[in-house]
Amino acid sequence: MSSSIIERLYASIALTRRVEEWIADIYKSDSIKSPVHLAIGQEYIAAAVIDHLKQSDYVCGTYRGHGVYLSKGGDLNSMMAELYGKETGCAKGRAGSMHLVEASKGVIGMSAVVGTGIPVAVGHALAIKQQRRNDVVVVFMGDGATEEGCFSESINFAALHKLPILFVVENNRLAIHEPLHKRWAADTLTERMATYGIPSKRFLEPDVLAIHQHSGTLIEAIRNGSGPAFIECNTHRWYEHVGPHEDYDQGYRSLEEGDSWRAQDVYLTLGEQLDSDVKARIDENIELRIQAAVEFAEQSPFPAPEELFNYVYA
Amino acid sequence: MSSSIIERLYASIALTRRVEEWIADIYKSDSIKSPVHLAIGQEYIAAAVIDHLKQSDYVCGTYRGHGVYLSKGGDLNSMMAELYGKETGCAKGRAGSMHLVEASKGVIGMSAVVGTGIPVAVGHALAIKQQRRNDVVVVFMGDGATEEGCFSESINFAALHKLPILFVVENNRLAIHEPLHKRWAADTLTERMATYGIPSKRFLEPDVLAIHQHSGTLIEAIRNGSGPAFIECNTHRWYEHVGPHEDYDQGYRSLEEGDSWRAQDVYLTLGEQLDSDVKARIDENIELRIQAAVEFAEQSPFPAPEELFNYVYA
Amino acid sequence: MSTPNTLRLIKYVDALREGAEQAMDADKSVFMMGLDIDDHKGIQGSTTGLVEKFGPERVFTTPLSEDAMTGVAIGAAMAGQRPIHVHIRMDFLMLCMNQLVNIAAKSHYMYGGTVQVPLVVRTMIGKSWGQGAQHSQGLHSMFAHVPGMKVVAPSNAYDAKGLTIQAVRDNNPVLIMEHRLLYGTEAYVPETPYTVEFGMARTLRSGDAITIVGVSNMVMESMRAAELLAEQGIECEVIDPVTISPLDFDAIEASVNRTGRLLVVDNGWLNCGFSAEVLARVAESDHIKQKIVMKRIGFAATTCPTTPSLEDAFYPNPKTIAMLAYQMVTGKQDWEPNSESCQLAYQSQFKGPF
Amino acid sequence: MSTPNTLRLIKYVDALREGAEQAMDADKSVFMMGLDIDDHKGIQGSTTGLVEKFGPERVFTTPLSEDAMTGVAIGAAMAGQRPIHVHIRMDFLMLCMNQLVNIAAKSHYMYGGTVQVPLVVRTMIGKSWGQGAQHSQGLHSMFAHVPGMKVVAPSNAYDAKGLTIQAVRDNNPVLIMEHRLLYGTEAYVPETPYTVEFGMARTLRSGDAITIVGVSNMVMESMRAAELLAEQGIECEVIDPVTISPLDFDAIEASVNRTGRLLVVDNGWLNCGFSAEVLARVAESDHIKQKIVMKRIGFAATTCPTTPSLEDAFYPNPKTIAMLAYQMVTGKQDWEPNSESCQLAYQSQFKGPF
Ligand SMILES: Cc1ncc(C[n+]2csc(CCOP(=O)(O)OP(=O)(O)O)c2C)c(N)n1
Ligand SMILES: Cc1ncc(C[n+]2csc(CCOP(=O)(O)OP(=O)(O)O)c2C)c(N)n1
Ligand SMILES: [Mg+2]
Ligand SMILES: [Mg+2]
Repeated sequence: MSSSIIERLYASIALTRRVEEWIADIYKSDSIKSPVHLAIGQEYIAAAVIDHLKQSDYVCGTYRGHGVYLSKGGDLNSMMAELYGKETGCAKGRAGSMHLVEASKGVIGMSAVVGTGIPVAVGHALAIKQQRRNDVVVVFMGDGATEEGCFSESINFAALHKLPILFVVENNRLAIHEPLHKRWAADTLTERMATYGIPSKRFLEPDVLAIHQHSGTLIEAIRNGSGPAFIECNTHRWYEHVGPHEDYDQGYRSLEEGDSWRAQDVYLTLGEQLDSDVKARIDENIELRIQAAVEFAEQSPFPAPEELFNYVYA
Repeated sequence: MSSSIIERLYASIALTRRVEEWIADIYKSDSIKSPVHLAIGQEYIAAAVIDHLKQSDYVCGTYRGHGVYLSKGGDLNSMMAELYGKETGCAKGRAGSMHLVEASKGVIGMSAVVGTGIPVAVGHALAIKQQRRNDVVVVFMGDGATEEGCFSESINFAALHKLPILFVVENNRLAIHEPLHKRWAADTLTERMATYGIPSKRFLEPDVLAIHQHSGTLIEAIRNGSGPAFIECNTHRWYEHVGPHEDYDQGYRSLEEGDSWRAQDVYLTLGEQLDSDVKARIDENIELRIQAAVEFAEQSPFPAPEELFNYVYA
Repeated sequence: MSTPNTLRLIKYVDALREGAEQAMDADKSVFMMGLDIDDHKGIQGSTTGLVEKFGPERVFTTPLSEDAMTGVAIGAAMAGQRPIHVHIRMDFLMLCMNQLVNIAAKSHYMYGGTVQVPLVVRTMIGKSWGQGAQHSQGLHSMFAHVPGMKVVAPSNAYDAKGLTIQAVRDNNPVLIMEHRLLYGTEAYVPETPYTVEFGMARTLRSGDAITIVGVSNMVMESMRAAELLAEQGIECEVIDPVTISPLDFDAIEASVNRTGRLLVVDNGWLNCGFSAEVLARVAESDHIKQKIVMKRIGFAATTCPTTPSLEDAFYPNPKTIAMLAYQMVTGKQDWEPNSESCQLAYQSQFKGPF
Repeated sequence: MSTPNTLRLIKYVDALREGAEQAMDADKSVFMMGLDIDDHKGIQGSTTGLVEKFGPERVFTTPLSEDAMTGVAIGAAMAGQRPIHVHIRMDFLMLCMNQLVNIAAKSHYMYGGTVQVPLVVRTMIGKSWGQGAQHSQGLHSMFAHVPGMKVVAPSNAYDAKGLTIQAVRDNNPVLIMEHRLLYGTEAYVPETPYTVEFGMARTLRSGDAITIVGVSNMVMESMRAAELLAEQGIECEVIDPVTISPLDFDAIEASVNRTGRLLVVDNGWLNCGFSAEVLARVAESDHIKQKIVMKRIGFAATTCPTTPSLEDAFYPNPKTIAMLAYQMVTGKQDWEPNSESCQLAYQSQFKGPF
């Protein structure tokens, strides 16, 4: 594994991790007046897959989308301003954390209605095909989202039309607080996807380099017309479903489980593989960017009330 | 195979076949002022499966539901009156052919919005379980219905809760005029259902006795708490999607395909296995019943216009 | 916009097809998808020939997956395409509500103006011959309720073509509500592409006794009612709003201010619907000083029954419209038009199967 | 129905839970399903403890499959059970529209009275703290539009309990629209089971200057507006319709006939909505001879923005309500209440996360 890959992945994961840790901190001050769904502990999946994308490719995340947005090159300042509800936000303060978007970077607008982004992402893949472009789409979703009918409908359509899209399930085995066994008849999603005739693979461990390599191979094939593919990554959400706290004390899951995932924290393990000065440089740069973004967000103006009626119609 | 089974199956299939042939005839006279979707050629599936049910069991069919209704013991007179829009119809003339119902015989109301009956049938299975009853539900659907998200959602839920329901797909490889290959990414539905951990089996041929036997075994197991099961039966629709005519001249499918299915017409092959006087008695009885039903329907009154507002609320 | 040129008398169904065809000719980002649009029946002829002309990449059927297919159309629209998504019945839109209401209508606003959804949804209302509960609904009010959606309702072939082309050019989600019984009706329609502007009502008949606003095929029924009333010396002003949202309320307001009476004839249920909206706006208007006599008529407040004996009572028709208007104008109930004169030719053109 | 007995001051959220609990105690065919109802947060407390008491067969979470789960609830209802299906946000009902509109609302009629669907759908409107476009919608008008559905909107803890019990006993699909910001509000609520009848509005304050009809939490905002107006010598009659469909129009009509003015404050968009319906009925009424001054206020005709600076302008509030009513009564715009007096305590109780 080349050290530049590890460097890139670390930088991407560290950026999301640190941004979200900052968000958790700031959140307690009530400056962010919008729900935040942190992906702390799960960042490596988006980072690994998105590392293979170019600017004109698309990604679609969910309301838990800071990492997807940042990994794809979404502007940190305008994301932070968006969380603060400022006019300089990526959606001019209309969206908040749950609906990040940055069209110029291929970040499809995210949705807070679970599952709805999946067919929208497939639609982008259809457009790519119709426009004879060389691009691909990667759509990220939770395990819960796969229970929505539109997920099955979307997979079938994408496979039928051999659309250039990679489906990535971040299976943290929770939907809010509900465990998988209360929602899935069988833990066989990947096998099921294979029945659509698309390459389907599951990663039980947070093996970021394996995910990176495999998704690279898939994306390359998709770019060359193979049609869609699917990966499922078991993972773990460190924080509460929504909000800035951990919540192992709430009894719906065990701290032991959390500890075992923390012991494999990709952020740390990758960081350890870097030269300490390389790592320090990356880390410092990240802190500076975040500080600047927070300052930018704080100093930006709120939208003026008179602007309420802007953007209802295009 | 005991001759009484063959007799029963023949009687059931012949009833549906002859009723629908009558309907096709009558339709040309405009007495039936409602769309009719004929299942001619497909009747054997409902007949074979429903043969194992008792009155308190439920069935759910579709807008192509005459056979399901009749095989479950739905009253022929009130079905015919319903097609005529008469007050004596099974839904008092409010429903027409697409929405047959007979609660007292366990015939769940059918729906003209494809796929919608599937979760409703699962709901009946949930009620059975909650009420600690010994009954089962059989839900019939077309291949097209399995493309609706609610199908996947329903299967998952039924399997998760081990509900007493058998899913039966009548795969005539058409949705209206659209062939399977324009709608399914892969012809692997049965394999996909198996991934939910439920017994799943496919019948490529119109082998009515095999379907009968297998569904009998499944229904017995379901009654004993095994949870849901799935079967897919490849079949062929002889008539146009809706209406009283054949339409092989329309070019969307070949007459050869039709001929190969007609050569295996279960109605004929079962009939040939019967003593000719047994068959004659059954046939005669059917003709008399149909004649009586048509007379009943014709002589029944239309709902009075003042009744328009009945049944909006219970 | 463009000047009408050679006019031909063509059917609504053909105008729909021609509008789409010309929109696709003009802009290769326009494509059409929807169940059964490429089969030999071609959505009752309204899509016939398009797959032959434009090929299966631009004209294709879909799986029975209305929810996801709507999302796909939305996504394609966001990525620069201009999809026309066709549904053979409006009732099936209930499966797409989440994508239409929560994504299509909201994206431009929710994403701060950075995203557009130039999506056209074609959808048809069924009527008669036992269409029944689930193939007959006029659900335009639900969509008009949602900011970000536009809803148009062509009542004739001219508008069918012009609104289709305008809808495709619009950068917002536009729902075209068509009516099955109108498919066979004819009007003079220019050969070349043209647009019908949104938010411009059309006054089809002038009069001073009462303003009748009719939606979709209720325009035809209202026009016949107006003829019957004219024989009684009552001159109705008949207004076709053409587009439900945006609504040209100014035209209605001006007319009502003249006639002093308003009857809205809707092609859907009344409660919390378009007909209520029109009455409410009149009631709120600061330009109307007099008390206006107002009524509404539409689908009966029931599920649509299949049997003709009840279905006849479910819908407004020239007789019930005329009698209600007569009563509003004269205060009397002493007149009933004879039933034959209330028959409309276009209604008997339709016969099952669908 | 039953006589209120021991009264306690309890919260709306607890009243909701108590209503369900007592309904389940009384009838073992009642069960509750819905995403997250059995977790430690218990739908903000409104379902807490129920799974412990009634067990996982009668209280269970579902997969994220709103469409099918609604069908499942409908099917169970048809087969003799009485499901309560809970959704944490009304916006998610867009995924269930097909089952609710095409099956639940229609079955009794479509099947000629042979089938009943005693289904209760509990659903909550979110507001503030960045709920935004997809967690804030009041979509009651869409449901009220459809014959066969009932829609109720408790504005206080007493109604929350009584309507819940009545909804469970009703043999039709009933949608309970709750409001997140009301969850913490308190009222005196009887301990034992009781019902609040559908179709009976409640006059919360009497006055002769103007009739204000408020929906859901807009009842609270209207009451404060009325207090502010009283200080100006303007006495408002404030009516809580309690149920949106059926609607007690008689109560509104009688009040409007007295006051001559009507302001409807809706908890949703105006266009083709409930507020339009109320105005339309007044406009149509044969019992009202005078010209009534009528206005509506509700959600701005936009998607709901997350940022507080715009969100504040999106919703009606005591100030905008009072100022509009003042103008309607006096014809003048020369008064503005001070902002502190317009703050409502119940609004600041809510803070993110949801
Ligand atoms: C359609 C819909 N149903 C329910 C919700 C409430 N909800 C928000 S997040 C969530 C859990 C989603 O779980 P998953 O897809 O696994 O994503 P995760 O949060 O674990 O990343 C639920 C049920 C919603 N937002 N949308
Ligand atoms: C939700 C929905 N979409 C589309 C239609 C129009 N439609 C009626 S029947 C049908 C085909 C259904 O095919 P399948 O499920 O295979 O059943 P079959 O008719 O072959 O028995 C379609 C698309 C509908 N009624 N409902
Ligand atoms: Mg999850
Ligand atoms: Mg089929």
